[in-house]
Amino acid sequence: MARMKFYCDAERCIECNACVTACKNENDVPWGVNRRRVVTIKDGEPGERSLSVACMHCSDAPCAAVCPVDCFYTTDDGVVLHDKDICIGCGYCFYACPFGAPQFPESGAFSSRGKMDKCTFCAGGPEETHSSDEQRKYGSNRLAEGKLPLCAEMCSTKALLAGDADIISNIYRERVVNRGASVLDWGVSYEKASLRESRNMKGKVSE
Amino acid sequence: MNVAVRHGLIQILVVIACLLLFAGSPVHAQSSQDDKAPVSPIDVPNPGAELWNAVRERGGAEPTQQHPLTAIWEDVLQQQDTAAKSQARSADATSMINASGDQWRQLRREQLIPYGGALLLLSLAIVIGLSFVKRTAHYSESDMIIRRFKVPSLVGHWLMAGSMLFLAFTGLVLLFGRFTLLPLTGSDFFSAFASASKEGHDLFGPIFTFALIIFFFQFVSKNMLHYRDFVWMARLGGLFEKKPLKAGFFNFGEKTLFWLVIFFGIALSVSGFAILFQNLLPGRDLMLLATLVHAVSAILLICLVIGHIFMALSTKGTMDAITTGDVDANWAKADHSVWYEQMKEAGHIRKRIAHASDDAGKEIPVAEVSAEQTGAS
Amino acid sequence: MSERLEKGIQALRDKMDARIASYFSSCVHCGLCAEACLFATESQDPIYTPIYKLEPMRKVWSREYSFWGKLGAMIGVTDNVTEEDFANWETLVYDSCTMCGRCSMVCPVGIDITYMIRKEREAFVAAGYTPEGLQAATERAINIGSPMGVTLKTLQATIRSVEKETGLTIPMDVAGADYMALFSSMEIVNFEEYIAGLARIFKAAGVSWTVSSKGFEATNSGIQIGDPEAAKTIVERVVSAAEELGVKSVISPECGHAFMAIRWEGPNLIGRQYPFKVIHILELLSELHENGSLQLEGMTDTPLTYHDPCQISRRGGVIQQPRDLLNSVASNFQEMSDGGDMNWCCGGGGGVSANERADEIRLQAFNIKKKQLAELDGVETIVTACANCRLMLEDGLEHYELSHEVTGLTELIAEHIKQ
Amino acid sequence: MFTDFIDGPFWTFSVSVFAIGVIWRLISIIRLGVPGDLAVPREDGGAGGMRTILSRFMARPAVRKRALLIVVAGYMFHVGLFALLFFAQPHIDFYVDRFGVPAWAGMPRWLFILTAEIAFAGLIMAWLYRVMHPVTRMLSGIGEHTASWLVFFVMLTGCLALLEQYDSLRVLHFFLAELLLIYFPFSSLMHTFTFAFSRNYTGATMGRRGVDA
Repeated sequence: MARMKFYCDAERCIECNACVTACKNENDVPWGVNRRRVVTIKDGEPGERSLSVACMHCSDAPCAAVCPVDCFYTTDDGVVLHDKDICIGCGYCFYACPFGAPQFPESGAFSSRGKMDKCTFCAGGPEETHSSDEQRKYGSNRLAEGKLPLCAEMCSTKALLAGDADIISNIYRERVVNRGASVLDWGVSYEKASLRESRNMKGKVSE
Repeated sequence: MNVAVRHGLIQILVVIACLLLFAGSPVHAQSSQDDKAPVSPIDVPNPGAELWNAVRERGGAEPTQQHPLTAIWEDVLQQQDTAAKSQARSADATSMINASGDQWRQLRREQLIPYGGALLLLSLAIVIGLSFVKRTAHYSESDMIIRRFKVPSLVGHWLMAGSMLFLAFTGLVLLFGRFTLLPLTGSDFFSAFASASKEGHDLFGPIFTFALIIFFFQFVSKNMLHYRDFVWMARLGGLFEKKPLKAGFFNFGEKTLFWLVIFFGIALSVSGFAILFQNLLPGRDLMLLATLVHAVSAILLICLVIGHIFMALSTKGTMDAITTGDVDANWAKADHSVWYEQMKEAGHIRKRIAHASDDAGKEIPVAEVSAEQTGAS
Repeated sequence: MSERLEKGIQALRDKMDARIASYFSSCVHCGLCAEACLFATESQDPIYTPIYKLEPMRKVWSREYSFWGKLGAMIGVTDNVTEEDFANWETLVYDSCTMCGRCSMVCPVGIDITYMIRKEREAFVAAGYTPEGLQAATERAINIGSPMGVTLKTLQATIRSVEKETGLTIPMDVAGADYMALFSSMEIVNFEEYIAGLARIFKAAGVSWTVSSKGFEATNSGIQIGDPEAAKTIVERVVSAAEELGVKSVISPECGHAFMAIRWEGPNLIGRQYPFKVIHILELLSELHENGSLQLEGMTDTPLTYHDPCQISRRGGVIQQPRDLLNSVASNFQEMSDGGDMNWCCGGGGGVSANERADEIRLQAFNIKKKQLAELDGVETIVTACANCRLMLEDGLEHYELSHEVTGLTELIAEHIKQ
Repeated sequence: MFTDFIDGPFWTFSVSVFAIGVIWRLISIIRLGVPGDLAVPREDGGAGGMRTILSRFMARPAVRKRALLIVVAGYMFHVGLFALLFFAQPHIDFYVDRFGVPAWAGMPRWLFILTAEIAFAGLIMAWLYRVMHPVTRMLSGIGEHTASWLVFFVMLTGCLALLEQYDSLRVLHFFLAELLLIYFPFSSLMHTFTFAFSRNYTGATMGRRGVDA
């Protein structure tokens, strides 16, 4: 079975926030909630990098471990989802998540924060696939249609990759190796990427 | 053994036991991490996994075999959130990665829940075991009573006790329910139950704080330490002596309980409000600290209260003090000799009113009283 | 069920009106009335809680006017009022309630407990559960004309003594006078200074007044014990005397319940309005002082305080007048805490003073006056406007070994008449 | 099934019992009548009645001093409950939905929570006072305790359902509120309405005598 992962290439991300917009639009995420966000370091300085961050769909997800009502589950695709009918809005998943992915839908004190919301890898939720309940609570279920999350699909620089971990690992590995090569080079710009191996071209790795 | 002495000692022992248990468990224990079988190991280089590894390494452990690709993240990781920016305005939005959440998770799952649960069960077991020990009444009843607590003090105590018990119950549901109740009841029921517990816990928290403040001011003057208390402490509460030691309104054990309740109560209140108003806290680390302080203080306080309830229920005459406010004069003489003498001097010892019925009944033999009154005239 | 019990229950049933039904429907047993009752606060015994004194009446209400009570009566679980109840509550209703009305002032839902106590006493009379002292006083009031057994001869003797002392004539049976003065027996027997003071003041103010030989007694034991018939007889005596003399106003003396009886209860007892006005002596004095016919002089600097008789201030509405009068003759008048319409009762009103059985609890309750007096700054003189209060204050002060002096307000005013 | 019953026929039943019961109780009080007063009044009785209805909302200093706890607790509970009943947004929404009345402004969420805290603390303290104070302990019967606990559980289930997500919790709250409605006319909870009658009667009598009762 595939394991779905996101990967964001810091070398490519241009902080356009299209992924954020796409996510909000596709899933009708309420105002103030960010299932995905773009973080920029060294803004305006040499070495500026941006990354698009969302739920990483961890294999050993801390959110699931701390949930007092055990509402998290991992799908066959390796997507970490939660059941909003069971969630009580305590916020422990938000504490535990290293990426700050689960979000309170509201920001008041006491119990006014509502149930947690988080990235679903555009895979809906426990409701019946493509039902209106699923759409209302979790957003769209693109995965069931054979599509990838819209954030990655929308990424203009293809910095944000989503999909089977094996495949995006390969893509990424190729990118790393190819980095710094001339785009005029046939093997770089076109399909025969394997050519560079024989040419002994070394990728620019930031070691 | 003198009751009051035993009261104090049990409480002290329970607290020490709590502290030892927690001290014995290394906070940042990573060892158990290794035993855990990964959910689904991925052999291929995996960006998510790499990032994750980086996080783990930053958690304090020695860097394991570092994949070259991880270095990409090092840049990001080293920057942390100092100079980071984001369009998102939610809490901690600029912090890309925060490893403390994972430490918190480990602490919670591997120390707090198992050891805390064990401690609570241990306290219960001690109390249940002690309840089989046969106890003889330490005083004989008389028809003279002394007013020990005024009505506002009683109300203050029970408001705090009632809200504390409710909070303890709902809090334990949230901490342990997933492992104890959930398997029994199923998700649907437990979820509604946990939600109710959480909302109730949130709402009653401030009531506990309010009660704690009132309680503190009502009782603080009686709980100031006295040289008598140091004697009490030095002679181990008279544990090995035949006659009970002198005690004022409260003995050293009771005073210890008071100050521990106040201490844990403040810890619970402060951390509780921090959790309630976490949207106002500057960062996630404080929230994590607050929940830990909250849980640890709560478990220790519950252990104390278990002992306290046991002592109150098992010691003859003690419940009278906190339900009606009046105690038998002989009870006072036996347990609080100094206070008894003071009351005696001030002429505060009075006769039990014969018709004061405890069952709120309307059948009160008025005739006797009036006969008594008219007899004099 | 014995006949007297039946009569008692029937009387309780008959007293039930919208007020009482509303009162019992509203009571949530909050216990605040106990904080206002001097018997409850001073004895610290919950049994003296005012609303608890109405338990027999509440039982009847519950059985006949409340759902659970009716249901319980039907299946036989709600117990009815018993003779034992009457016997037990007799002491509560008569010995430990002065009908001072303090509880009625603090009830958050506005229950007039005093009103109900009066009604309940009527049922106790019907059932024949009344204290001997009060019973005897009522009999004397009906047969002799005064609860203390004061006859016209006694009055005449007192009047002679007053006339000798003051050199003034007390006008007896003068038809067409403006005012007809009433006295309480205690004034005639114990405090003739009051009569003397009255004579001096009226002389100075030029008031045309008289005393009737047929109706001079102001007190009304019938009201205290709760016997409407006796009360009616006593009121009618005064009314017919006043009508015979054709006076414009009747002056109620310095006596609490007398004022209440003649001013507020009287017309309802005899079932018609009077052809004359009823005015309390303090109201009259204040009026005379204000319109200038009574000139006062000299200020005493003795620190003094005023004890409000319950039936005059709280239940009678004469609150400001005594204060105005006092302030015009005394430079150091100090108000007691809770003074005015919330003043604590002397403990002897509502027939308690006539009930020897109640002496112990009454004196215990007097402790509250002791506390009130202790708060004042150097006050050694208590002014009051009720002969009964005066007697009770003196008794209580003696019991607690206090040296305060008690005096009547009218006497004090009489001492300051401008010559 | 259960939900449908609670939210349907049982709701109609309880509201009817409440409305008919309250009106019946009030009429049966008024029907008993009040004897007239022939004494010449100092002041108008009607004005006195109105004055007392209003003035008794404030506790007299004489009793406030002596029984501060129950006075404060009483205020906390009554003011809190009133605000919760009529100005909590979920309740307003409910009234609008059930009775078709136009909506009015509710409390902001933080005030709602604060009010609930105050009402709870007040109710608990008042009940504790009831069982702790010798006077109220003696006076209180099963009726008072039933009323206190019923109100407490209605409030408690209401606050447990604060997340407004679980139908089971909402229905529990609703069900207890219906029980309270049914119990209401048969209990001293009637003081909610009869307090005005009582104060008016007392105030009118005392007002005629010129006393501000």
